[in-house]
Amino acid sequence: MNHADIAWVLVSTALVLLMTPALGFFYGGMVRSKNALNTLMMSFVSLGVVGVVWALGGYSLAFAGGHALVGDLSFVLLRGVGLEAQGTVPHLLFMAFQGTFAIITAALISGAVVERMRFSAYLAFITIWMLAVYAPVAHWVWGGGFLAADGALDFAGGTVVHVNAAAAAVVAARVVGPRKDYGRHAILPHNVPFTLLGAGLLWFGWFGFNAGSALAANELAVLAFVNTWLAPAAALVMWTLIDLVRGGRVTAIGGATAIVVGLVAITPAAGFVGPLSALAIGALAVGPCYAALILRARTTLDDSLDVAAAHGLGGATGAVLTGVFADAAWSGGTNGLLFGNPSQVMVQMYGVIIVLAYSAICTFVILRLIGLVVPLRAGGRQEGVGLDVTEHGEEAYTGGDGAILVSPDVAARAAAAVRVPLHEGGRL
Amino acid sequence: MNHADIAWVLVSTALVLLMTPALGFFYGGMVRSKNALNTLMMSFVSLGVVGVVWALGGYSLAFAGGHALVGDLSFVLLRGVGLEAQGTVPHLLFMAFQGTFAIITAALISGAVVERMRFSAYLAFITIWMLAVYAPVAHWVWGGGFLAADGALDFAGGTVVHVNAAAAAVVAARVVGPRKDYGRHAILPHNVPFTLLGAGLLWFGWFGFNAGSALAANELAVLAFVNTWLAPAAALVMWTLIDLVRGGRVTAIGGATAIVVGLVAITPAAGFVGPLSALAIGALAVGPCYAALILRARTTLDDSLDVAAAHGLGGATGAVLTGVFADAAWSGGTNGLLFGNPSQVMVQMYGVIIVLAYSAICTFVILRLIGLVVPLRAGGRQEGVGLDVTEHGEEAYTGGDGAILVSPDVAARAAAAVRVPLHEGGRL
Amino acid sequence: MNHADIAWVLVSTALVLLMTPALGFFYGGMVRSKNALNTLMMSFVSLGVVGVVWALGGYSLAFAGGHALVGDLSFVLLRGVGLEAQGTVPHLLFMAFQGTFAIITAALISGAVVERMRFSAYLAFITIWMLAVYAPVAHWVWGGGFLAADGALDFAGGTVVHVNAAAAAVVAARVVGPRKDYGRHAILPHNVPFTLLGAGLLWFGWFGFNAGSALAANELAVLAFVNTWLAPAAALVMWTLIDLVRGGRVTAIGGATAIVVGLVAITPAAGFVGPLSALAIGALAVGPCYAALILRARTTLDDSLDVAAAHGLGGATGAVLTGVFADAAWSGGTNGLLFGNPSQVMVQMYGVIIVLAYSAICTFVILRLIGLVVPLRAGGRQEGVGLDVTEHGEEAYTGGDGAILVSPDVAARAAAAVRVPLHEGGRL
Amino acid sequence: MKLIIAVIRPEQLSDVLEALFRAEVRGLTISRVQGHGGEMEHVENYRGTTVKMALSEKVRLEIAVSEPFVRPAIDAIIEAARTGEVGDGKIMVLPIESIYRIRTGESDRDAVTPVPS
Amino acid sequence: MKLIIAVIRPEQLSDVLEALFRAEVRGLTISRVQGHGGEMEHVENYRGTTVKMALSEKVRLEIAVSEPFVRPAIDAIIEAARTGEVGDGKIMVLPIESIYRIRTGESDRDAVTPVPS
Amino acid sequence: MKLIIAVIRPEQLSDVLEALFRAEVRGLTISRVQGHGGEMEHVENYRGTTVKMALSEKVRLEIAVSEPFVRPAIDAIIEAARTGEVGDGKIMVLPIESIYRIRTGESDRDAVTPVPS
Ligand SMILES: Nc1ncnc2c1ncn2[C@@H]1O[C@H](COP(=O)(O)OP(=O)(O)O)[C@@H](O)[C@H]1O
Ligand SMILES: Nc1ncnc2c1ncn2[C@@H]1O[C@H](COP(=O)(O)OP(=O)(O)O)[C@@H](O)[C@H]1O
Ligand SMILES: Nc1ncnc2c1ncn2[C@@H]1O[C@H](COP(=O)(O)OP(=O)(O)O)[C@@H](O)[C@H]1O
Repeated sequence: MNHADIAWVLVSTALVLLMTPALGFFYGGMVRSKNALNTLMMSFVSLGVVGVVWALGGYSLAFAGGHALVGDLSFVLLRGVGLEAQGTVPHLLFMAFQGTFAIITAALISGAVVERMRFSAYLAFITIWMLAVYAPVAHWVWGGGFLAADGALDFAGGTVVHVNAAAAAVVAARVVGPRKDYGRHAILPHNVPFTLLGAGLLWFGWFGFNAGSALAANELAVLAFVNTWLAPAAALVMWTLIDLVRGGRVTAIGGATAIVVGLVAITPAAGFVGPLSALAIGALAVGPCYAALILRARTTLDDSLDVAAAHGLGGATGAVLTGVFADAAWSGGTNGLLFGNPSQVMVQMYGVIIVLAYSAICTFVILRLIGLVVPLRAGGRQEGVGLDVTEHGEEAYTGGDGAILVSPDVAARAAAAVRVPLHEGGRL
Repeated sequence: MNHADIAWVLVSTALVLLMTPALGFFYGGMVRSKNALNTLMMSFVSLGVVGVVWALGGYSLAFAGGHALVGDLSFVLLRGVGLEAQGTVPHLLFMAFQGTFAIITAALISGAVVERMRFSAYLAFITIWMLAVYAPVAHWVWGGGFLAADGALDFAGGTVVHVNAAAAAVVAARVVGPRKDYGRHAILPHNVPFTLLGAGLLWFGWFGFNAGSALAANELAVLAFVNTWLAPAAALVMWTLIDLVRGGRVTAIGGATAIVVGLVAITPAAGFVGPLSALAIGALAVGPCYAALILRARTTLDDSLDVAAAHGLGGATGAVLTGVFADAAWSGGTNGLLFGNPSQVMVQMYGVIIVLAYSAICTFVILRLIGLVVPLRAGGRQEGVGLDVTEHGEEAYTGGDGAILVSPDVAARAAAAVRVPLHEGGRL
Repeated sequence: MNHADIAWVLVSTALVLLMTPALGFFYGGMVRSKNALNTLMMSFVSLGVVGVVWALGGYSLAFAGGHALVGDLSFVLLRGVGLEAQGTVPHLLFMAFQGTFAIITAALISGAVVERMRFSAYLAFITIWMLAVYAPVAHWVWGGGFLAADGALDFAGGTVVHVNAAAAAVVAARVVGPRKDYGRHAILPHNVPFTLLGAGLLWFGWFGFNAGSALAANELAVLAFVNTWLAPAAALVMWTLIDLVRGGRVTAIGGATAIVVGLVAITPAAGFVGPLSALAIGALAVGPCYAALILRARTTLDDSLDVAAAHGLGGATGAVLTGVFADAAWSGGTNGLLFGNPSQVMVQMYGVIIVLAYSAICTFVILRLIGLVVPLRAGGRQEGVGLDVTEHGEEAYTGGDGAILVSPDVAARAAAAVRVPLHEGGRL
Repeated sequence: MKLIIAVIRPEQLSDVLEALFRAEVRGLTISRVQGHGGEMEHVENYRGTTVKMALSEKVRLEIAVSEPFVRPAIDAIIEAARTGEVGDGKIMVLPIESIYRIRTGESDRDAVTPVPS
Repeated sequence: MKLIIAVIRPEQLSDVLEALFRAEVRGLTISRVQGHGGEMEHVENYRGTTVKMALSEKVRLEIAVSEPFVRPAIDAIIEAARTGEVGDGKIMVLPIESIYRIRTGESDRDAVTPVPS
Repeated sequence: MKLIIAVIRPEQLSDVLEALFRAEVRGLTISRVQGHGGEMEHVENYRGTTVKMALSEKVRLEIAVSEPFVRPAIDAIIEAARTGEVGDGKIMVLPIESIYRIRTGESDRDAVTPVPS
């Protein structure tokens, strides 16, 4: 056991935990103000639901036992997960560190269904998805499953986290359907500074995500850390240049997106490539993501906050480029295409495709099953009024105008009345 | 001296310091926009006032000497507080770490008096309260005082910080009196995203609060850390379920509150209980706090941001549950009720009651004394206009409409004129 | 190589990186909402541009070789910057840690030119300034250059970062010219809570800035850390007292400024002085900065967010006070005036003046050169409409009213049309 | 048909709404405005800048009523909005030529008469 | 000259603007308001506080037009703003005594006639 | 009694207020609005979405004045708000039937005459 490694993994776990509120702000700034709380809560609630599900069973399915496809139940209810060392840090800490990854992966998906999905359906979805999709996929790559055995490189979760979430996002956007205004009216971000705040905090937290994945405060962590600094910087520069060339105007939403794209792209590669390669990966990932963002908006796919374009394509590009730039001289491990091992690119693609397919299919099935029990989306009127009021009974920003205090006894009756659809017939 | 432990305590101190701005946003989002700066400043100013008071004398009263009731003056002006080791970290660092706890404890109280207390009275209050209440209480539990001797368990300050602040808050709310609109008009949060931002940053910082209290990057820190992750997660899930059952609507303010309640409840227990117990403590603390929030609003007690319901009841519940769930198998220390030591519950209750009573009585006396010198609350007109303008001479959000630049020489005269009560007679 | 030191420097680097987004919010809250994104982006884009420039060449110019005036090119493209130890941490990590300093220094300058400078001119400026000004100055003090040889003390960059940036800021404000409304209309902060958020996060990050500059998790780091806690606390108290004495109203913008002033002032001194001296330095720095803020607003110098008053004067005062309070009993190094070495004050002043002069002159030349190629400032109409719309094609806060969705093919034509000056003739 | 425009203090809004509802006035539109009148100006400071705020926060109500409701509505507002201090606001009555309910296209009196539920 | 004041649902604004532009109505001023009419109130909860929200978000349009445009403008608004559910809003027509274009000082009809480009 | 409604550029507000105060016009109510007129539209981009912004920020003033002040007020506004470029705004004059001061209940001329201080 090494106190220095413990210190670093403690910090990293806190940093990754912070990424989920950060994601809430990154996403929340981009929706209309009438859905700001709904969007924020989709991230925040994952901190609770997925955290608990992970401790109770998800961790076991992902990391217990050595089967190829899924973990066993030996760590259920944290049995046997104690303070004894695993590597150089306590097992319990490893469990928590991995748990924070699970939380943000679920929250990422919400970007595809904001402003219309019912909150209760979303809660059911992330609970089941965690056990049925995330845990097995994490097992394949990190828990001793078949993708690890096949040699797929995924340092901190480009495939497990980003490709996985993005595949689910696309399917969820299709199954839930587009927002009723989508493509007809302009739907603009209500608070771009929040999106920048989210991007800034995401970057900060991502150092824990990538460099913490070394699970020690060693040279590998340093390499991953510096790459996590350089790739988004390169992505931001590249995005800025494209913006300048295209219209002369460097957008802030674009800047925030560039940071995330750079971070996503370096995630699978962080501990496998040198710093110059990190610059290259950050810059190269921008092209496809930038194009995808523009093209997606012309389709009928209302992947509202572009989970597929930013995380899916970013993650896939990063995974493939890991196969190109991996450099044993830095990592002491596998080489990639540029260093004489062209086959690694294929292995990387294979990993991406498997995860993509599994996640997409399962997501489809899970959503359809939930849809049998409870409607997946809010009604048209609810959508018009905004989900903050209809699903959460609150507004993000109130002036208090026209709010009439309800006395406690009246409140009880009123709470019942609330379920009557809004605007439906009858006078006061 | 151990560099790894130093690294972790450095990080923890920074994290706890961040909690006070975070609290400012948690609180600031819940008031009306005309009092947003006043509420934020009540937290921020504690970073200055309490920090300086702590270094000059508070630390000495809390941690110098071995008397049962209060420390001596041997560390006044930081005499003898240097870089030599105390445990495995320098004494100076220990002093700073404890100082950040003092800062947030004072800031917590402000939640009970926002939107009406005069800022200068508040400044006087936290200065005196720090020396007269916080320092002795910290001494009782952590500085070698009588509560430690009696065997009361308080890992990171459930009693010292939360029960202590909440008792002061209730008394302050009574002495200062309710806001003039309280109970008559609806007083709604002006920016719920700020409250969520605060909750997210509080959780992040709380890892330093609880796991930093191990004062080393060891297994104990890991245990406290993981418990600080699990308890709020369980609280959030429980709160969400209650919200769903009661009205079908999961509120964001509720979610933010649940996180804080879970954090408060695990604070005294963090290093004494196992992870499953942390889940239980988080979930169990929700019941009383949820009920208290609803009941409090029907009383005349304008504990405006519910310091008592969230921190007081959360802290007390956590303290008692520490006596229930404490497990020597995890901590190597004391067992609780469930592990064969039922008397610990009584010791815990005893600690809570002593602190509660002492804090309440002293707060009452301090406020009455200050009230003799300077009015405790702003006038009714000031309250109507909002304390941002009247107490701070600023507005949180300005469009600049109707703002007429005052030329420097005019400014001097204008500054004098300002003390004329607003709206009072006379035409322009 | 020491894992504990690595852990601490990893954390510190992440903390310093976070300071640039934090600065964006500190600045962004103080401008009008029509320029909020422009101001935020001036900070955020530095994360990309300066980060990349630093890795490609800036680091080499600052830290390669032992010349007195500037580094050589041996580290260009990170050649020879690997994972081997430099001190007790990998060289690559040292490079990244220093890079985050470069990023925020460039971003600091933006405070003098917000709301009017063209974004593309700003991009060109920070790129050139980084290589021509920051890198050499860093070399003088930290890279083995002549100021280090002369014995000038600058623990974490009071001169290199703050005086340097402030000198550039004053010149930039003059060359770019004042905002057209400056001195005629009131220009008020649109979101003071953002400014407080920025101040809170800056303080948090500054622990990495100062204590990280020890490059190890040792006693020196602890000293620097605690001083970084105490100095802003003292500054905040002092500022509050002055506000109370002057008008009875403690401003929030003032509080945020006080925190930054205290942080800036302790930066050069952090590892050289004892904690009581830190309190003194924090308190003493307030006087000149407070006065400068008030006087500056009466001049024609539109240093819009007071980079000179807060960072320049704060940094210079701190540098000189370092020469007064430096205490070998704490640092094991040089003594200052109070401890029998009066000449140190002169050395400190000398350092400040050299940097100030060099930075001012170079900034003037760079801006004039850029001005030959591209206009430095936006046109009067653009300034009226706000740079968010004209330079970035976005608004910070949109309600979506009157936004008409442009179909893809139309969009292309529209993008072209956009370059037609706004409001210029012709009917729809 | 008349259009009543009232400018009142924000803190009186709840009371005014209640008074109007009691006077059977059920349709109205409000907005946040800023007013200048006899109120004392106040001074704010932002770093070195001192500004005089010439405007105070107000709420503006716009109420279309048929003749018989004009007087009751005005009385209700004056009653509920008055604090007796400078800055209580003003009420104006303007003539309306015609009025339409968008939902049905009905015009004039019918447009402001609530449909029986 | 008449002043048309319309209160509509925010979500219909795009459609209404388009309809007005098609009706050759080119000048207008809008603001965000809150309205109370026959709409169902909704209840919100903030910790222990329960409130009834008596106001719904609306958009208010103010359009000065010369006589020949009154009818087309009203028809365009009713057409585009109607959803058929309670809360669609109202349109009022008020008399204008005179109107000025600030840029030129022109008054009355000239003030609202677009200059040919 | 007349109601003057003026829509002006936000950046001219300070000048207009000053001009009005100089013209002894002391009571007024303003609000932030958005206008559409002859101004050039501008285009914004949010990720893949391109939008045309048809509205520009304006400020709306509402000033109730007795007859003798109508002309001076209009002149003051036109003078201070004019930049000569498209988008300077409009001024409308509407008839007021009656006006009340809430504080005192006074009506008509008395309601807009400042009490001597
Ligand atoms: N002539 C006016 N035209 C339009 N609004 C006015 C006028 N006079 C006053 N107001 C509005 O009424 C508010 C209060 O008016 P004021 O004259 O200060 O109060 P009082 O009526 O109590 O003397 C002002 O803030 C402004 O919004
Ligand atoms: N008498 C009125 N005066 C001013 N505004 C009104 C009036 N009646 C309704 N409104 C506005 O119209 C909106 C919709 O009116 P409402 O009566 O609910 O709808 P409907 O016309 O469909 O019955 C309200 O929210 C309010 O803004
Ligand atoms: N017919 C109208 N009704 C109401 N407001 C109008 C009308 N025409 C213009 N406006 C307002 O005046 C502003 C400027 O008008 P515009 O016609 O562009 O300027 P100009 O008078 O210089 O030609 C618009 O943004 C709008 O707010």
